[in-house]
Amino acid sequence: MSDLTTRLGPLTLRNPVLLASGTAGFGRELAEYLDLAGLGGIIVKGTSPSPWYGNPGPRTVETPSGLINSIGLENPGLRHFLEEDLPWLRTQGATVIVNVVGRTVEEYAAVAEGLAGADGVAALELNISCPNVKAGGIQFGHDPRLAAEVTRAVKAACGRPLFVKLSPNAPDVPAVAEAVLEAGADGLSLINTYLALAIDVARLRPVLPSVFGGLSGPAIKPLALRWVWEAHARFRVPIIGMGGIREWSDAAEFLLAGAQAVAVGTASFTEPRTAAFVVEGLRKWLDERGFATVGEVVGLAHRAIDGEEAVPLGQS
Amino acid sequence: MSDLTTRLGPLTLRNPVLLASGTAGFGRELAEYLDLAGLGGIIVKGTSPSPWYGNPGPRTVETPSGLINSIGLENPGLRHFLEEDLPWLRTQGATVIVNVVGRTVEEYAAVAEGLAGADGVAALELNISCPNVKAGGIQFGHDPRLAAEVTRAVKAACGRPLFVKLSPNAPDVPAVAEAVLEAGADGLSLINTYLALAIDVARLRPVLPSVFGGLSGPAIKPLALRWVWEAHARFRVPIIGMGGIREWSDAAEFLLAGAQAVAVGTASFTEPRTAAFVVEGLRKWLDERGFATVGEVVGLAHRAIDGEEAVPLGQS
Amino acid sequence: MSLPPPAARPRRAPLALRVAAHEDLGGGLRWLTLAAPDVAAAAEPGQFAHVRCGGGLGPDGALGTRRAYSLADADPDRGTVSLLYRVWGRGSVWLSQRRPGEVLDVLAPLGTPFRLDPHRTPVFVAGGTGVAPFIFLARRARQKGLRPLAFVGARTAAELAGGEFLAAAGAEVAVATDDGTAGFAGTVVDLVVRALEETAAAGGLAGPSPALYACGPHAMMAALAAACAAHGWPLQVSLETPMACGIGICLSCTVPGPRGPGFYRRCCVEGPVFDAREVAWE
Amino acid sequence: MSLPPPAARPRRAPLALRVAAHEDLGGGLRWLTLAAPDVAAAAEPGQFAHVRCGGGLGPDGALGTRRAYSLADADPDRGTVSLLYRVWGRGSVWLSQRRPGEVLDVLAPLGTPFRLDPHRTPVFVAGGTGVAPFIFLARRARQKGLRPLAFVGARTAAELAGGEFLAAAGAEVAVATDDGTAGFAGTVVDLVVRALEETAAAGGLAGPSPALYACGPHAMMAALAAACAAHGWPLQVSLETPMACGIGICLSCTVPGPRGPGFYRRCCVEGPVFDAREVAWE
Ligand SMILES: Cc1cc2nc3c(=O)[nH]c(=O)nc-3n(C[C@H](O)[C@H](O)[C@H](O)COP(=O)(O)OP(=O)(O)OC[C@H]3O[C@@H](n4cnc5c(N)ncnc54)[C@H](O)[C@@H]3O)c2cc1C
Ligand SMILES: Cc1cc2nc3c(=O)[nH]c(=O)nc-3n(C[C@H](O)[C@H](O)[C@H](O)COP(=O)(O)OP(=O)(O)OC[C@H]3O[C@@H](n4cnc5c(N)ncnc54)[C@H](O)[C@@H]3O)c2cc1C
Ligand SMILES: Cc1cc2nc3c(=O)[nH]c(=O)nc-3n(C[C@H](O)[C@H](O)[C@H](O)COP(=O)(O)O)c2cc1C
Ligand SMILES: Cc1cc2nc3c(=O)[nH]c(=O)nc-3n(C[C@H](O)[C@H](O)[C@H](O)COP(=O)(O)O)c2cc1C
Ligand code: FES
Ligand code: FES
Repeated sequence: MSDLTTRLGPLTLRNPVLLASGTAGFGRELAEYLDLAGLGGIIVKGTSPSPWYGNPGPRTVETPSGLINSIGLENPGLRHFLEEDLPWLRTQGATVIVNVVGRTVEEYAAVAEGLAGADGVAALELNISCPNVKAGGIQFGHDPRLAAEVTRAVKAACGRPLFVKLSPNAPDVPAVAEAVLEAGADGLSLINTYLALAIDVARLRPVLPSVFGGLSGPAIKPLALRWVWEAHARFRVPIIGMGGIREWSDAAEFLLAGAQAVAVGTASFTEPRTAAFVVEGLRKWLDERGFATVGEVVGLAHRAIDGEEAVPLGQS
Repeated sequence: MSDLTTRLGPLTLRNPVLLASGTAGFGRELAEYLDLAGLGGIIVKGTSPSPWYGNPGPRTVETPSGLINSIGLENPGLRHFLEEDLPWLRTQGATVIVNVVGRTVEEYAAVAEGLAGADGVAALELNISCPNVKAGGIQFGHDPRLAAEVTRAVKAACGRPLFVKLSPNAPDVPAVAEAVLEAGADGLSLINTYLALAIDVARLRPVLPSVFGGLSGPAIKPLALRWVWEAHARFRVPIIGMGGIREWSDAAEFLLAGAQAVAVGTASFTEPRTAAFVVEGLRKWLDERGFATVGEVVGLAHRAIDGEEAVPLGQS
Repeated sequence: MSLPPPAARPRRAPLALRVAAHEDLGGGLRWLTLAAPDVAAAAEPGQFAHVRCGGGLGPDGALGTRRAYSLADADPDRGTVSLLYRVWGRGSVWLSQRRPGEVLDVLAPLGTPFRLDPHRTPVFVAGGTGVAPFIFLARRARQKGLRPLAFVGARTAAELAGGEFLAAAGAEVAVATDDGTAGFAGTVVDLVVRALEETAAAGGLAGPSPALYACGPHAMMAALAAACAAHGWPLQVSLETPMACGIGICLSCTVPGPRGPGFYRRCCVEGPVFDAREVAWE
Repeated sequence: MSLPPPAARPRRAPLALRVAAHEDLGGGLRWLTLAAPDVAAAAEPGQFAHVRCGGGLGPDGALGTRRAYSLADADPDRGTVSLLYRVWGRGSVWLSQRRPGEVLDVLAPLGTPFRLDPHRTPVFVAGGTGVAPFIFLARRARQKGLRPLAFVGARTAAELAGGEFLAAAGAEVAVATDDGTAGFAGTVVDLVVRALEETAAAGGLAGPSPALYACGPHAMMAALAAACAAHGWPLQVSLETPMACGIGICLSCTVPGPRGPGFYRRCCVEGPVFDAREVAWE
């Protein structure tokens, strides 16, 4: 029987399957459909110092094998998380990773500080990549210098394992990755949603009032895998891979490309038990293929082509 | 009855629906399924000064609502095109746009020069964006200065209407757009394929020997629309929009976002008559909605949100 | 890490429900009956089913998200629930092709139901497929000894299907069509407001005062909400918003409250039924 | 611009073909018969059908590309063609669920057929579902007065289905299984080479010299190609490559020739049948 435990630098998870931020709330609803303690963990909805109300609707629109969203990071804020959600998550035995958002470096640091003293926070995921907040997030994710600055501030405020979640819309993704790793990030979360547009042909206007939103779902899986592959090849750091996972084999692709863990996002909307199914599928696959640990498959596809040209066409 | 004619700067097409480069060969095969003269035109396969042989197989892999390809710009070369393909296309009454590729500025210019004297070439599409050629194309598409240089050389060698086809993988797409427009491009073709990866979980290695390929198909439609929207908002130049079009309503989205014409690519693989169906669907739509010309709907979705914030979240 | 055992075990799951019957009602409307004893026993009027159409995100599915349909009826004795829907876009077209015996992937019952006021006469106001939840609600009202009135509007007579179901469920039905091809010529809001005003002028309903329940296009409900506010009639509305998940995890379905964005609530969990005063109608 | 009228009008289109019969042969294999009089009349052995599975790129389809299946038989009298396929991944699983009466979207016939040598004894070598084209080819060979021999290999007896069809079509069949559960224990290449060598040693076949035709896994065909080259036996092979379009427009299916990449040819148009000497086996 394979050992599903996976290590991401300072963070050890009981298995490699997480719930992605913003697609699982704070766990309460999905706990009716699956056992949170049976997953690697939950990355909770982006959490800001005080409550955020999000964007006007419609906030989502379906596209071929994808979903565009413009939620606008609606969340009840840090205090609510600490008082209501975190204690409840602990009763569930869930491993909790907190997705941190802010409009300024100070706001990010404030959330990190608030989490520093809280028991039961396994790691932080720094969201510098949400495309739906105008004043904040996005600039940090696009500018390596700002990304490093916010990373340093958050790491200083809270010493817990820190994963920085990158935006594929950044002009130079590898430069941002390099900057945040140098600034103290323990690993990368790859990838947030792609800037996208849908037009309502009947109403002759964009479907979303925000015009653009972020594309998630199976449509972007091949793009997300590309980033995981490049980041692994280049940095050999812990990676949480995500983008379009709906079956165990999708998760296996991410592991083989170089991720130590994966997160299931949009697929939970259609099948709330997806993450649990992915755990079972991975377990079966590792057993059948005779891999003793998750670590054995992480990045294995790179080794298959060693000697061949490894990253021939990557950006930057 | 609406007038389907569409104007892209110096180029007038009898309707806005083209066949996308590399997905229609040189027209012979699709001519068995549809009437080339009934389309806006055909953009032929990327054509280089001498024959190119392309990449080893497998060259394609299917993904959710998408296709990754790594053909490697296999083509029989300029001379074959001029002697065999162009004359035949003219007998079909097809409007011909030539997709130009090269490994150096000189190679690009050589193709352009060869086309300068040929009758029946309506326009050139400069492919500086194919992700599958290592030595050439890609650098031009990623570097605004090089992109401008090759644009200038091609325009100097052949005065015909020139559309530059951009890569979404470029670090700064708008900068490349601006550079090529300044260098004399008459318009933009948006967009080429997204760098993508698929891993064969059974064989524990990338499906494609080239590791990465380019993602096309409905999966990327929301991403392509975003680029068309931004380019229209920013430059107000003629745009050929493409990416994932399989129905008339997809094409309508591109027109509403700001494209004067569209190209049908991957969808022809499954339904070779797609482009013809899209023409009919657009005709019906324009009629029913009472639009007299294609021009009336180009960019119309921007006007719908005028007063609202127009391009809130675009890259760079 | 040694963690405490989970407090509660998961208990819900998408259901595999067999199509028991599927009827074409004309006018692009269908009546779909599913074998679902547990849902039929548990469901309350106003709740909905979230149906995976076209395979969803599964191996052969292009459609990502489910489609929500109000529970139009529930028969605990037969162990069935029914949906009334319009054949429209991708999801509902796929649904319309399902034949008896086929199995659908359904999350149900979901959402917060209508709260039936036992001391007032239920007055239903429905536009288009908004009639659906009131068939179920009419049945429930009769069981509680109430005598519901139903006002149903549509663009044209052909799209009025559902009225017979309402009547069969025990409601007294009045109809309005925009084009006057059946019943009152005009909007259903005009019809119901006029009817209630006339009754009031005549000295009140022959019974208790009215409680209104509405489901239909946004404009219809906004107009009705204004009228109810003016008359002091209580109004509950069932809202439709895009629902990516239906279970409260995506926040795609939020409805702004009357005091601004701080009062967003999820249509799938806190709704789809809301007190009209708690909704910003603009 | 005044342009000359098009020289030729389009004449081909994807066909809407009704499932006439669909049989489970065991071992994960199916036999699918389609009503297709025109295809049945025009098709040649070695050609294939390109089948849209799961809706393709259409409104409710996730699967983008078609799936290629060799024409396993064609009956011009009944107006049917048949496919023999293994239930495997997304496309073939979807296909396996289609019931008689349903309509499939099919491009056929496509590709370059086998060229049957009228002066030699046809010897078919098939691995797995590679048996498919030889049922049709056996029938055609018999019509031309030839007496085909067929050598069929599989991993195990259960996967050997197709042999009866070959025999019924008029071929003399010998089988090999890797695990020895039926016929010769070993590879089908070993079997056929041994048989032909023995016949040669015994003074030649009782008839004209052999022409080989093969379809199956790459490794099997590479081994056979080597043996044929050594013995001077002519060999035609039917190759399988990923085919995004099937009609020659995508260049995804190219096969390298023996002299390097300059000799890529499209498996869907110039193939799937190639002379083994024109293929780079590595
Ligand atoms: C709580 C809730 C309850 C619902 N109950 C019912 C019900 O009982 N019966 C029912 O038929 N539907 C009901 N709906 C609507 C249903 O969920 C789908 O939206 C509807 O069936 C269309 O889905 P589709 O996939 O066919 O079309 P899509 O392809 O999703 O829709 C195409 C487009 O048409 C628009 N559209 C969808 N329906 C209509 C319409 N009727 N008129 C005008 N535009 C439309 C959509 O906004 C979309 O932009 C309910 C929705 C919610 C949220
Ligand atoms: C010219 C031509 C003729 C063909 N004729 C036939 C035929 O007569 N009968 C038939 O069954 N198939 C035939 N095929 C193969 C067929 O087109 C499909 O590839 C096959 O049905 C698998 O498709 P799928 O969608 O089920 O699996 P996919 O989801 O496309 O495949 C999943 C994965 O399995 C691999 N794979 C597919 N099939 C097999 C297999 N049998 N063994 C091991 N790995 C496999 C694929 O490479 C892919 O990576 C032919 C292919 C070509 C090009
Ligand atoms: C509705 C929605 C809300 C999201 N909210 C957040 C968020 O708050 N913070 C964040 O870092 N990512 C957020 N994401 C991005 C996801 O965590 C994930 O990176 C992305 O959706 C790709 O994974 P998927 O394709 O499996 O959904 C959100 C995604 C969706 C669809
Ligand atoms: C198999 C294949 C080959 C292609 N070859 C070329 C090419 O030679 N030149 C080029 O500019 N674009 C090429 N493209 C890109 C298409 O022209 C188009 O930009 C892209 O596929 C997006 O459109 P689609 O989603 O409709 O296919 C190719 C695409 C595919 C799928
Ligand atoms: S539909 Fe997802 S929260 Fe309501
Ligand atoms: S499959 Fe497209 S060219 Fe052969």
